[in-house]
Amino acid sequence: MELKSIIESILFTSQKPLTVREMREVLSATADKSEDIFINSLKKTKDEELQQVLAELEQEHTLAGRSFRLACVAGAWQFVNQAEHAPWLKTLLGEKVRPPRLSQPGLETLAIIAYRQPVTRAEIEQIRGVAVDGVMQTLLERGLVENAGRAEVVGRPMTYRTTVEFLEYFGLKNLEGLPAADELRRIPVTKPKILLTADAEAIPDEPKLQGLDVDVGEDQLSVSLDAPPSEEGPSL
Amino acid sequence: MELKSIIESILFTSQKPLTVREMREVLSATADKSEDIFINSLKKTKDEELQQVLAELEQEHTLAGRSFRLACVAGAWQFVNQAEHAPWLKTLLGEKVRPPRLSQPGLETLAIIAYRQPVTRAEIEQIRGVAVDGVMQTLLERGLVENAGRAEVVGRPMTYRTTVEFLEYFGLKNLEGLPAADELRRIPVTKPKILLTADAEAIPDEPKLQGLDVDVGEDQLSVSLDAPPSEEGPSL
Amino acid sequence: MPENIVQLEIFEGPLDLLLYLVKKEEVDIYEVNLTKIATQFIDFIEQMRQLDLDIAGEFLVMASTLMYIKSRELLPVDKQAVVDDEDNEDDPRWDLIRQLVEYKKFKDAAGQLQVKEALQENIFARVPGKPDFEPEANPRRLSLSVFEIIGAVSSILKRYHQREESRDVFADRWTVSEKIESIIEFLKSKTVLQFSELFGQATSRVEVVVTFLALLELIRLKQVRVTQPEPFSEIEITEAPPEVVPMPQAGNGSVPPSEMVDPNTVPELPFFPH
Repeated sequence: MELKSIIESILFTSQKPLTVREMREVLSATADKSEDIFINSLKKTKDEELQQVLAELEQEHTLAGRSFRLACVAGAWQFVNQAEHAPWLKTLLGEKVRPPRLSQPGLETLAIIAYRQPVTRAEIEQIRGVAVDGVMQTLLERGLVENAGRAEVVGRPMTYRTTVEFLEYFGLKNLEGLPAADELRRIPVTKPKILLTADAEAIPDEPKLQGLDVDVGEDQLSVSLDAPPSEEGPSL
Repeated sequence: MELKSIIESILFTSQKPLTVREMREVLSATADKSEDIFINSLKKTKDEELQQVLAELEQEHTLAGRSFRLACVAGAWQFVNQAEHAPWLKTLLGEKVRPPRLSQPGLETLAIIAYRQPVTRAEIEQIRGVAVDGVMQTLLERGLVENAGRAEVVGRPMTYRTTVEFLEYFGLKNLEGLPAADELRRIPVTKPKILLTADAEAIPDEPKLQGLDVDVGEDQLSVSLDAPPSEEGPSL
Repeated sequence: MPENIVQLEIFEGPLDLLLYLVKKEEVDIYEVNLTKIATQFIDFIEQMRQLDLDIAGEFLVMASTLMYIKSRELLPVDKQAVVDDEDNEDDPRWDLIRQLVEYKKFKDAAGQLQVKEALQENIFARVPGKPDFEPEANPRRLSLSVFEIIGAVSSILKRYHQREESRDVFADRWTVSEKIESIIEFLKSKTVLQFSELFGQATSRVEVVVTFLALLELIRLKQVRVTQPEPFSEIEITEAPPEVVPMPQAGNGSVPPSEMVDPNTVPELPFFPH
């Protein structure tokens, strides 16, 4: 019995992806329970040894060319299927992978937040023309939007933005992947008078600002918000 | 992409052991949802094809000699680990919840029922030479044996047989998978030529009988008197 | 044989005890001297009786059987019952040995089951906690498209512009109806229209909005088909095949079927300001 075989067995049986650290902990905890010399000897297994063993396993399984292989996703190792078998696996798992779909008000509110983030509740309501309390609650609970700090305007209202989960849910790499992102962000929307005043003061006259485009017209305000770099696509 | 690879993928991803029938249903339901010609062609997959594919997969994984293998227990297929890795898997998943191990009388009684089913209580007692009431009660309560109707003999006594849980408890594919099944089914024991009784006749001069394994007479009935491997668990 | 008394508890029954005595002789079961074994068995029972131990009925039955076998052997040979070689059924020795052999086999089988029982405690089935799809095949990314977002934007804009109608938001140069016409014209010359192409010629933001609204309306009316060949790729607009065009019936913006099949006829859209 060798370390490689043990690690493979652990990964094959684990219900979730495991990091090197978690694997090391399994070896260590097993050693603590055992009086077997070999089992005890694995307590001192180094991360480099595990990395080496994992690299070998990954290669062996790739070469084996079976319907599954060993993959490392975000530092955690797991056995995964080959994509080509997805049709049968969806049948097998009943396609109950996704949460229920969003309602129409939910989608609309989400769309506004996506294109206008960070955005206050008042702005959303101004665009949608209705109150969004219940809908916002749902979106927050589903983790699709989150708080984005307070706006530097009168009353300092809370602003909202979309989350990484939002990108994952819609299969988007980043906010640039939103349909017609550039164009749609510039669709003119009249701001509520209060906000307009505040914004106008904050940004006197800067016609072209890379990244954050703000055009201030007489009664039209166009705000373009490129995806913040920190939210760059979910690593998969 | 071939059927074998798809079946492997299904078994790899399934949350529970699958029977041939369940695998066939996955293929069929996937075909119903799809317009792909190949996917549709699998709708007509026959049980014999699946059995063939499963036998090949089982052999491939056995030959691969990895830390896991494909196993069929009570007609349902699943990937399982090799026993030698149990110490780490117990750390990972916790000890298996299992009822206490069976007593020696329980195992003996269960063995008789397994090989001789359907069998009456009187037959069991005739073989074991003792009453089995308490033991039978335990086996019935644990769901390892069940009633199998009444025998068509005088008094119409109840007969007993083993259950699916019995196969699962011992990890058996089917009743054919019982050790030495042929020998222990209802094969009559034939008497050898000479039976020794008096002291004077005891063991004339047969040094080769010193051991424990002896083939006797024309019937070639081999009896081993080695210690039963009762207490030998697998080394952990 | 004091050690026998100590071991009494471990015998499952008289057959188990007999097997133990046979095994001690270290000979084959068919070669064993039954008379000697019988003597040992009866001695054993006798000691138990002297020690006032409870003796299970089965042991006493076996003791009497063995005594019978033993007594037969004590008779002179010519006085012994003639045993027919062709019919051994009445030979008590043979009955006992056959029973012992059978019991021994099941005891061994029980031992093998016990090994399997212990082994099974160490077998863990693979139970994947969640579907291990390849990232590309993750169903989370396939079943819901960005078109739902487009639809949502469409609804917002419709209502928004209805509210803003009186404010004369749009320049007079562009109307949704005109844009619908030009998209259809575009598709006549080019089978596939890239989403970005559609907006490439736009000279103002207002035109972009109007173009987008026109596209949404064409999608709604199923005059065009909008597809995304693969995730993250550009959206493509193609003319919808006529046979899949459903006939919009009653309701806002419904269009006479005759106009629907003719792509040159642009329906009047009551939604949008002209």
